Formats: sequence, C-alpha cells, structure tokens
Amino acid sequence: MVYQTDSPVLENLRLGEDCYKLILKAPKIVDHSWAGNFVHIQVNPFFYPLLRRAFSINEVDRKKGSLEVVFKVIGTGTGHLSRKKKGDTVNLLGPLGKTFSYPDNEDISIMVAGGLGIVPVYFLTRDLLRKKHKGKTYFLYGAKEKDQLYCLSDVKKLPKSKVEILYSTDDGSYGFKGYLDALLKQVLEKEDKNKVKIYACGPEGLLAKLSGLAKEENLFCQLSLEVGMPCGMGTCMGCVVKYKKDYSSPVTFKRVCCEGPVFNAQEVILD
Amino acid sequence: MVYQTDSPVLENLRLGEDCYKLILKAPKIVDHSWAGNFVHIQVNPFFYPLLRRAFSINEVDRKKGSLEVVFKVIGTGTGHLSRKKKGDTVNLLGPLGKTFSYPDNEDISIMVAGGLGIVPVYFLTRDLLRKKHKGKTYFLYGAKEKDQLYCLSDVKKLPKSKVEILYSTDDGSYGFKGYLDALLKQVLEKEDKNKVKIYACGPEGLLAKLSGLAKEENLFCQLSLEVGMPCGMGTCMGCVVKYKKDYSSPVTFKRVCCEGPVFNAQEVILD
Amino acid sequence: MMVRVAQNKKIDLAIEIAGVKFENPVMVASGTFGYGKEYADLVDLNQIGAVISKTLTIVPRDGHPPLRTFETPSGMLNAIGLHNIGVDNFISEKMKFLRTKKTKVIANIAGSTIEEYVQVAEKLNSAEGLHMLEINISSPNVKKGCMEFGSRADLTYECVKAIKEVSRYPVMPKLSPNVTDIVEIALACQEAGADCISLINTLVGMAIDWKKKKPVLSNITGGLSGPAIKPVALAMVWKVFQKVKLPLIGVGGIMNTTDALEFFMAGATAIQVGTANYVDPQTSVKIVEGLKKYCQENKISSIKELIGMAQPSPT
Amino acid sequence: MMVRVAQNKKIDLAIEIAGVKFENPVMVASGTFGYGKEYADLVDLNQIGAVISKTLTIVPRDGHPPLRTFETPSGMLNAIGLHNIGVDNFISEKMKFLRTKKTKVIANIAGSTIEEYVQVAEKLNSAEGLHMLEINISSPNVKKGCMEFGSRADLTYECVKAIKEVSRYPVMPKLSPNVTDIVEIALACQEAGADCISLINTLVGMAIDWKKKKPVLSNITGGLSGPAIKPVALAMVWKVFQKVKLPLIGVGGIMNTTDALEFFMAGATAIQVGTANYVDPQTSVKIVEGLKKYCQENKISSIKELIGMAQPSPT
Ligand SMILES: Cc1cc2nc3c(=O)[nH]c(=O)nc-3n(C[C@H](O)[C@H](O)[C@H](O)COP(=O)(O)OP(=O)(O)OC[C@H]3O[C@@H](n4cnc5c(N)ncnc54)[C@H](O)[C@@H]3O)c2cc1C
Ligand SMILES: Cc1cc2nc3c(=O)[nH]c(=O)nc-3n(C[C@H](O)[C@H](O)[C@H](O)COP(=O)(O)OP(=O)(O)OC[C@H]3O[C@@H](n4cnc5c(N)ncnc54)[C@H](O)[C@@H]3O)c2cc1C
Ligand SMILES: Cc1cc2nc3c(=O)[nH]c(=O)nc-3n(C[C@H](O)[C@H](O)[C@H](O)COP(=O)(O)O)c2cc1C
Ligand SMILES: Cc1cc2nc3c(=O)[nH]c(=O)nc-3n(C[C@H](O)[C@H](O)[C@H](O)COP(=O)(O)O)c2cc1C
Ligand code: FES
Ligand code: FES
Repeated sequence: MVYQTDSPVLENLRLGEDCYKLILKAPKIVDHSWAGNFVHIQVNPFFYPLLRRAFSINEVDRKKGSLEVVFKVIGTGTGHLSRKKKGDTVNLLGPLGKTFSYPDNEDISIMVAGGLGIVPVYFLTRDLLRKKHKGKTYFLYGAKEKDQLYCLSDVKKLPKSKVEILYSTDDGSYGFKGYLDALLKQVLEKEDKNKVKIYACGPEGLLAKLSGLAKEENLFCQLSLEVGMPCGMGTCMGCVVKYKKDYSSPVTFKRVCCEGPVFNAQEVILD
Repeated sequence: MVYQTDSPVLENLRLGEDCYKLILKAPKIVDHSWAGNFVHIQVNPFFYPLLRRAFSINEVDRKKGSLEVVFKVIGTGTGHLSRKKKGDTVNLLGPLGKTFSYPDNEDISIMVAGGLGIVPVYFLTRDLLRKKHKGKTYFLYGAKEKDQLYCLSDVKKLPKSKVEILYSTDDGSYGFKGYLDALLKQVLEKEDKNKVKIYACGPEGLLAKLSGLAKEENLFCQLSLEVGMPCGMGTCMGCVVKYKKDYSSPVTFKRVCCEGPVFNAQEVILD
Repeated sequence: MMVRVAQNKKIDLAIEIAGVKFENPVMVASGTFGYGKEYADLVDLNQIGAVISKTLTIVPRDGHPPLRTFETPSGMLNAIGLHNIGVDNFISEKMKFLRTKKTKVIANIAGSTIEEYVQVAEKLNSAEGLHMLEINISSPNVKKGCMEFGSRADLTYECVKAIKEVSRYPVMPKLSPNVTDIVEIALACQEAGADCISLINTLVGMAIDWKKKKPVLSNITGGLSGPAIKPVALAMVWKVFQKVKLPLIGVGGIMNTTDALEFFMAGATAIQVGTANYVDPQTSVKIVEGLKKYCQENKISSIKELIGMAQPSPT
Repeated sequence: MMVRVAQNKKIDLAIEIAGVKFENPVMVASGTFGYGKEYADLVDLNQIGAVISKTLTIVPRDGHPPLRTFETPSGMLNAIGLHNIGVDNFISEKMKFLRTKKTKVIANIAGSTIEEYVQVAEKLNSAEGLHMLEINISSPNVKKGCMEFGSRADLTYECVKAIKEVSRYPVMPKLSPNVTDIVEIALACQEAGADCISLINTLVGMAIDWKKKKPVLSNITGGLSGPAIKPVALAMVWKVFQKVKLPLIGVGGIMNTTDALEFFMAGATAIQVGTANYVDPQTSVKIVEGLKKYCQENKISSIKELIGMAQPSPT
C-alpha cells in the first residue's frame, strides 16, 4: 500500500555543511516502511522544481510515527528542503520501492555505506538491531574526508557489541585510508564468502565496482540505486536501469522505482 | 542614471493581512529617487518567477540610504518577497520611470490614494513636507474597508497642520462612506479648479474614473499606472498604455515603464 | 489523502463524445498513468472521466536505454521509446482490473507501419470494457511511426482512415505540436473519419550535459511536457477549434482547475492531465472537484457551456 | 553593479562570422535590448559581442494594443507587433551612439512583403558602423511577413536571396521554431546565400484570462520565450548543425554560462541572450566572463573548440 500524506516537519537538523536531517510525521507510511524503501517528496507546492525528489528512509520511529531523511543540498529541490522549518508540511508519497532481503541469523551481513548512501543501510542495521538479529554484522562507512561522514554521530551510537564498525576516507583523515571497496575486500578475506550478504549504497562508481566484484566472485550483494524518478510509481518508465538476469538472458530494462531501488548486484549493468 | 544593486533587507514589517513593508538599503538608488519612481525587484535569483516585479517607492531615508516598498501578497512574486528576512538581499533596478510634476507653492495639491496606490502619493507628500512646500495639501486615502487602510499609521503621522487628511471606505467602516472619487468631488467643490493639482494612484477603476473626470472638467491630474512590466527599462515594448495627446492627435502607445508610470490623466485612455 | 468529489446533483460534468458517455471531462494522459492500476492505492479511478493507457504496440517494446528523462525549467524531457507490455498483455492482464471501475478506458496505440496500427486496433476489438482508441501519431521518440505519420497530412489521413475501417471503437488521433500547421493535420483527421482529436503530444527538445559534453538522453532528443508547454498547447486547441468541427481533447501542462478552464474556454470538450500526475497523483480528481465548484459558483449547469467560451462569437 | 570581464590574454573568445570579427560570441537578441542605449547605464556595451536592434521596418510601427505580454511558468508570452521607430530613425538617431562602442551592431529587419525587406536592407546600406543584418522571418505576431515567410522554404529562399542581392552586409536569417522541419528552412537559407543563421524565435502560444473569459493578449496569440523553450531551441540547433554548413547563432532561454555551453556544444558558433536581459541586464556580460573562466579551467584556448563538441564525431 502506498500513501500520500501532507507531513508536518518535526525537525530539520543541520548535520554538516549542506547536509540536513529532516524528521517528518507520517504514521501511515512509517507503519509500512522497511529498509530500502524511499519516499517521494514534493519539495515545493508551486511546481518549482516541478518533479518530486526521492529520498531513502534513514530511520523510523514507529511509536511516534515519524521518519527521517538525510540529504545533501545539491540543487533547487534539496535547497528548498533545507529551508523547511518545524511546522511546515511537505507532501509525501511512500513507502515506495522494494526493500533489501533481510539476512538470516546464519548470515554475515556487511553494510557498505558510501557517503550519503549510508541512509538505506543504516535503516537496515537499525532494523536488524530492533529485530534482535543474531548474525554477525559489519558496518563499513566511507567518504572522501572526515567532514563528509555526515552521519558519524549516528553510526557511533550503534552498539559495538553487535556491529563491527569500520571507517574509510579517501584522504585517510578518518579510519582506513582508501576506497570503501578496498576496505570491503579486507573484510571479505576474513569471512566465508558463501555466508556473506553485502548491502550497499553510495556513489555510482562504488556501486559499479561492487557489481563487478559480485559478478566475479559470485557474491550475494544487494545495491540500492539512485536515478532521476519522475513518478516514483512505475508509470512513467523513466527510471530504468540495464538489467540482465544471468549470463544467458537478454539485456532488458527494469524500473528502479518499483522493481528496485534495491537490486542484486549481479543482475544490473552499471556503466 | 539607473543602478542595479544587490540590496540588503533591513526590515520586513507586516502591516496587515498579507501586506508588508520592506525596507532595503540602496544608497545610490535612493540618491536619485523622487515621487513616482519605482524599483524593479528580482524576487528570486533562481528564475521563478522569471520576471522582475515593479514596486513604487513609498519613502526614502536619504541619510541611511534606504528605501521602503509596501506590497500586498497577490501571487508567487510577492509571496517570495513576503518571506524575505533581515540579512537577505534582493537585486534591484532603479530608480525607474518618470516622477510626478511637483506642485508649486500656489497650487492646491490633492493626493488621491486608493488602497496600495497610496505608495507613490505618500512619497510625494513626504517629499513636499521635506521641501517645506507651502501650498495647501489634501490627502485622500480610501480602501474597501478599514482593515485595508494598511498604511493608516503612516498617514496618521502626517502633520495635520500641513496636510488635510480625509478617509473613505466603501463600507463606511472608516471615514467617508463611498468611493474615493466621490470624496474627491466634494473637495473639488470647495476649491478653485484652476489651482488644483491632483496626484492619484490606485485600482484601475478609480484611475479610469479620474481620467474621465479630468477630461470633462479639464483638471490637472496625474496618475501613476500599473501594468505588467517585463523589462522596466523601455526595451521590451510590453508595458504600453493607449495614449492620445489631445483631441486632434491619433491614438498611439506609450511605455508605462519609461514614458510613465506617471501620466497626465487627460492624455491616457483607460478602458 | 484520497480526494473525494462532493456530490452535487445540479452540476452536470458529464460529456458525450462519439456516443461514449464520460462521467466527467477529465482524463489521464497516455504514458503518465501506466495502465491505471499503479495509482489505484492513491486515486479513486471511479472519479476520473477516462484512463488512457500507455501507448500499446503489437509486440512488447523495451524502449530506449537510460537516461530517459530529464527535468527542465517548469517541464521535463522524456525519451521512453514506447516501452510497453504489448497489446496482448494489456488485454489479458490489465483490462480485467479496469473493467471493475466506472472510469472509461481508452487504449492508446501505435505502430511502425500503418499495418501495425491496424493490427493493434483489430486486436483491441476483442477487449471487453474498452471505450475508445487514441491514435498516437505524435510521439517524437521513435524512429518509425508516430510523429512520422502525424507530421504529414496525407499519412495522417491514411493512418486514421485505415484504423477507422477496422475498429469497432471511436477513434481519437493525438496530434503532434511539431508541425507548421496543426489545423491542416486536424482537418486530415476529420476527413478520415476521426471521432475526436486530442492535442498536444510533447514538443521535441533536448538537453546537453555540459560536464560530460554529450546529450543527457540516450536518444539525444526527447519530448518536452509540463507547465512550460501549456501556452503552446492552448494556442493549438484555440486554432484547431476555429476550423475543425470534431470535439477536441486538450492536453499539455494542465496542473490545476484554472489551467483546465483555460482549455475549455479555448474550445476543448475534455482535457487530459499528463505530467501533473507525477507531481500530484490527485491532480485529475482535484480538477473534477474544482470544475464542480467553479460551475456551482458561476451558476453553470453543464460543463458544455464552457466550451469555446473565450472564442470570438461567430459572425 | 557593472560586471567587468577579467582580462586574460591566453583565452580567445573572438569569433569571425562572414568576415565580421566579434570580440566574443555573446550577442543580445532582437527586441530584448531596445536599440542598445537603454541599457548603457547598466551594461558595458564594449564587452558584448554584438547588439542586435529591435526589428526595424520601413516605416515606424505602433504595434498591438495592450496587453502585450504575460508571464508563464519559466517563460513569457509577447505580442508586441513589431512596435519600432522605423529604419530611418534608427539610422539617424541610434547608430551614432552605437558607433562609439566596440560591440558589433546588427540590425534586425522585417517587412510585410519581400519588397519591404529589400527596401529596409537598402536603406541600411548607408548606415555607417553597422556590421550585419538579421532577417526576421520568424516573428509570430504580425499578420503579414515574418513567420509567413519563414514557415515555407520557397518564400524563405526568395526573401533571403532578394536581400543578399542588395545588401552590402552579411545576412543572418532568423528562423522560426513553429515548423515541421527546420532543417529544410535552414537549407533554403544556405542555398539563398545566407552567411549564417540564427535560431530560434519564439514559439506560438497563448493564455486565457479565465476570470474575464477571454484571451489575455490583445493579439490572442503571442510568442513564448525564456527558459521554458530552451530544450526546443537546443534540439533545433543540434539538428540544423548536422545538415547545414553555415555558422549557427543559438537563441532561446539562455540564462547563464552553462546554458550557453550547451548551445556551443550542440553546434552554435555564437549565442544570443534574450528574455534573460529583462531578468538581469548583466546576463550577457556575465556569460562572457563565465565562458572565459570555463575555457581557462578546462584549458581551452579558443571558444571555437567547443562548437559541436557534443555532436557525434563524423564517421
Ligand atoms: C531511491 C532514491 C533514494 C535517494 N536517497 C537519497 C538520500 O537518502 N539522500 C540524498 O541526499 N539523496 C538521495 N537521493 C538523491 C536525491 O533524490 C537527489 O539528490 C535529489 O533529487 C536532487 O535534487 P535537487 O533538486 O536538489 O538537485 P538537481 O540537480 O537540481 O536535480 C535535478 C534533477 O536530477 C535528478 N537527480 C539529480 N541527482 C540525482 C540522484 N543522485 N539521484 C536521483 N535523481 C537525481 C532529480 O530528480 C532532478 O529531477 C535518492 C535518490 C533516489 C532515486
Ligand atoms: C510602476 C508599478 C508600481 C507598482 N507599485 C506597487 C506597490 O507599491 N505595491 C504593490 O503592492 N504593488 C505594486 N505594483 C504591482 C506589483 O508589481 C504586482 O502586485 C506584482 O507584480 C504582483 O506579482 P506577483 O508575482 O505576486 O503576482 P502574480 O499575479 O503572480 O503576477 C503575475 C504577473 O502579472 C503581473 N502583474 C500582476 N498584477 C500586476 C499589477 N497590478 N501591476 C503590474 N503587474 C502586475 C506581474 O508583473 C507578473 O508578471 C506596481 C506595479 C507597477 C507596474
Ligand atoms: C514520461 C512520459 C511518457 C509519455 N508517454 C506517452 C505515450 O506512450 N503515448 C502518448 O501518446 N503520449 C505520451 N506522453 C505524452 C503525454 O500523454 C502528453 O501528451 C504530454 O506529456 C503533454 O501533456 P502534459 O504536459 O500534461 O504532460 C508521455 C509523456 C510523458 C511525460
Ligand atoms: C518582448 C520580446 C520582443 C521580441 N521582439 C523581437 C523582435 O522584434 N524581432 C525578433 O527577431 N525577435 C524578437 N524577439 C525574440 C527574441 O529575440 C528571441 O528570439 C526569443 O525571445 C527567444 O530567446 P529568449 O528565450 O532568450 O528570449 C522578442 C522577444 C521578446 C521576449
Ligand atoms: S520513476 Fe516513473 S517509472 Fe520509475
Ligand atoms: S516594461 Fe519593457 S518597455 Fe516597459
């Protein structure tokens, strides 16, 4: 079930330069939201920008009926959102999209969060904790530099006893120096690849690399993709990604908004 | 000389429901502004709405280098303006347009201010006071109802010894009950029509009536007109009004932005 | 947030076009509402005059590679390339749901050749619960067919006539704005026996990614829709109304009730909501509600009174 | 707030078109910059590649009654009706000022008949300091001439050829987007001996005042300009570039440097800034500055390298 609601802004917190966490009241949407789902936000009722903007859900408070989105200001739409204040309302469509396949207790989960790609995998991690998930869980969080680990304080609050947290920065200003996929490879070397379930979101380059890695090593790996989404509801056919079920299948196109945004890394072609 | 400036907002005061007074710092523009001039404001640097919005100057503080515009929220542009805060800047073009012909000391000036049409004639009145103008001055201020006499507190501050102030409301909730032109006629009956100089601004209907009256009675009457102004600089030819110098001249078109906005009531055709 | 339309006995929004009785004159445009069911959670289809399907072709099509869409000032570009499930799947999978709703159902069809158009139309003769065909001779995003036909009066005539000969349904050709003289094309439709005409499809446009130094869309050009094109659509409805007798269905940039009113006053008998569905899926239902309110407040008993109201009275 | 362009020896923004050397490829479009002097307080004309006059006719014209303009989402409609001072007054009153500036001067001309176009062109032969003629065969707002000619290849050819025969200046026909095949019209210009081509003029559009139940503009329809039409303009430059050898001057919705870059990459040799002048009179100078910066940062020594950069490389 998809809902459309005028959602009051409960808080709009600044997390760093041009990065915000918006907390919205949307009880019906929250009731049906799981990790990987996103909401489609009309940022300006006056049609400028015209189209909605998609944001993965970062976290929900099921009691309060609120959800969080975390975003970076990159253009008109996110610019508008950054100026929303407590008491404003925004129109939401959600929950949209397919969720991650949650791991079983036997699985070793590795969250790979590149930049603001942290959002859906953070939700997954928090949800696993709520469900008292038993399986081993890694949380790999990387960015260009320390200042861009916008959600650091949230990540630090994850219980170390349950989640092994590793950081990377391209410039080494925090944690491992280098790219996230290199850090991931280090972890993979320690673990049984057949038990591993990787959940990832982040910049295009990272996801393309992970897709390649998953194909080479036949890994279970799910990626949450981002593309421009005019409708978010599967009707415009505008948000497709190249898809190839397996070696012998033809290339087709899948709609990221409703057949994704979560895809098996082995099945998508990111170029 | 016309200037283009990024002008800081000094204050944005709410004068009533959906009516605001915006005080802007623009020393160069202020230095060259006289009653009837207007500024052309870019309300949104992101081109939405696309075009500038014109506002007559309500008052200037030549020492501070600031000017006031008073406006009512009627659409996207004024909506944006109403949300400007101290410290924001807006881009201005000004001063634009032709000013009123200021009266001589022998003249009897009658200001006719319909609704927010008060703006340019208030500036004229204030300017005459600053210039220690000696001529008799009436100030007729009318609106639909008392609540819409948005600038009442400013008008009340005009020195009663120098300016005879009369109010009208359509519903009689303040001052004379009826239309402003009826009130004007009462004043005209008391005065020597040959000495009278009428300065008016207000809704279309009022100005059309005054134009008719001026033609019938051969009155000196100047009107400040409002029409959509894409450029404000005389280049687009988009803001014209029908114009007929006198009985024997052909109808032509004059640009309100640069050949006006102040016109002799006898020379324009308002239909 | 399902908008409910206030019941009001006195106001008649119903219109009849070519024998089809629409509850109201608000349709959702092809390609912007999927096959109807996608929006069923959010929008009460019983309250919409008609649902128009995504363009259907004789076999399913995969469309163009990504990127397919791009936002522009007050508009968007799309080059989907008629990605669709094909006419057979539409009949077998989608009609069942649509039949359960009060909304009228219009199938939008296209082909690479006139024969293909005819084949799709023939197949749809067996689709129970269908009410009309919209003929896409106007999509700018495919190499063969569509706009190729709709840009020339002779091909338009041939295509429409061929479909009329086989179809049991009334036929509504959908016109392209990318022509020198849209009236000429509309007249060709009229001569070929079309029952009504919808206009406009998208304007050809493109965007370049200046960072990557290449076109944004994989197909290079796409179709421009949204509020940006409303003035163009309105002018075309206005002009066609002056010369063509068929009922016109206006489409292009309609976002709200006042936009719709402009189209009725220009001469439209009905309107279609396109891109606005993406922005607010409730748009069509809100317009139905808004039209009722407008008629009520202005003492208009039938929406038909509005049609062409802004046109000069015939002399 | 006069924007000054940073001096940079290495970056060459100069372009030559038909023997005319423009300091830079940024022009201000006809009808959006008056006769140049109006903006002299605000804009340093020495920094603009060329000033294009409002369309000039053989005798002064008064244009259409109000209302003449209307704002639309990300655009505006205008139906000025070629209100202008006439070619004689232009030569006697306006050229004197323009001659004092480094900017090149282009006179935009029109007529109701081809003879009138020719007469205006002949008169301008005596205008000292002029550099080029832009031929308005594209304004949609007059009953006779302009778009009437520019909508048909044969009339375009005739009109351009007739002007070429009499004018001492290079000739730049300005094309209308309201045609089925703009390439055909551009080819007709090329055959007729045009020196370069500017595109596009405005799209035909209209708006209705739903409260008054009549068209907003006195002329009913008008021309749509501004960011709303940029995708359409860009697609037309792209297409014409693929088939026509003449230098193209791109115009339509250009608001800033990145918009301009898109046009160069699509194939434009120069660009014109239109509606944006109303929004920010500095737009053209800011774009000159922005192009310099872009070239500097991307190690591009001449703006010419950008022309058609997004086009597929010839095979
Ligand atoms: C499923 C999904 C989940 C997302 N989750 C997040 C999130 O949690 N946090 C976050 O900061 N961002 C997220 N994004 C990206 C976010 O939607 C874009 O940053 C946003 O649309 C930019 O809008 P803008 O108007 O500020 O930028 P502009 O650049 O002005 O946008 C222009 C256009 O490009 C499209 N666009 C631009 N960048 C992207 C992008 N990366 N992905 C999709 N569309 C894009 C927009 O839809 C818009 O139409 C997500 C996108 C998707 C599809
Ligand atoms: C010389 C001059 C002086 C003015 N002085 C004042 C003033 O002191 N206080 C004040 O409140 N308003 C004044 N106006 C009117 C003011 O410009 C409009 O209210 C404003 O443009 C509305 O913009 P909007 O976006 O809120 O409304 P919208 O309705 O969204 O505007 C749509 C379009 O219509 C045009 N428009 C609408 N109404 C008017 C109007 N009455 N006059 C001109 N253009 C209009 C706008 O330019 C715009 O392009 C003046 C206008 C002119 C020409
Ligand atoms: C993403 C998208 C897909 C479309 N697909 C089709 C289609 O398959 N067939 C068709 O006839 N029109 C199609 N259209 C055109 C619309 O039906 C409509 O004519 C056009 O968008 C103008 O209306 P609007 O401005 O309200 O969107 C599509 C439009 C969009 C935006
Ligand atoms: C108010 C106005 C007046 C115009 N007058 C003319 C004109 O006289 N001659 C002409 O060739 N083009 C005229 N144009 C068209 C512009 O030169 C330009 O081609 C068009 O507006 C598209 O560019 P833009 O979107 O940058 O404005 C006019 C445009 C506007 C907005
Ligand atoms: S965003 Fe429209 S189909 Fe996915
Ligand atoms: S507003 Fe452009 S000429 Fe007056």
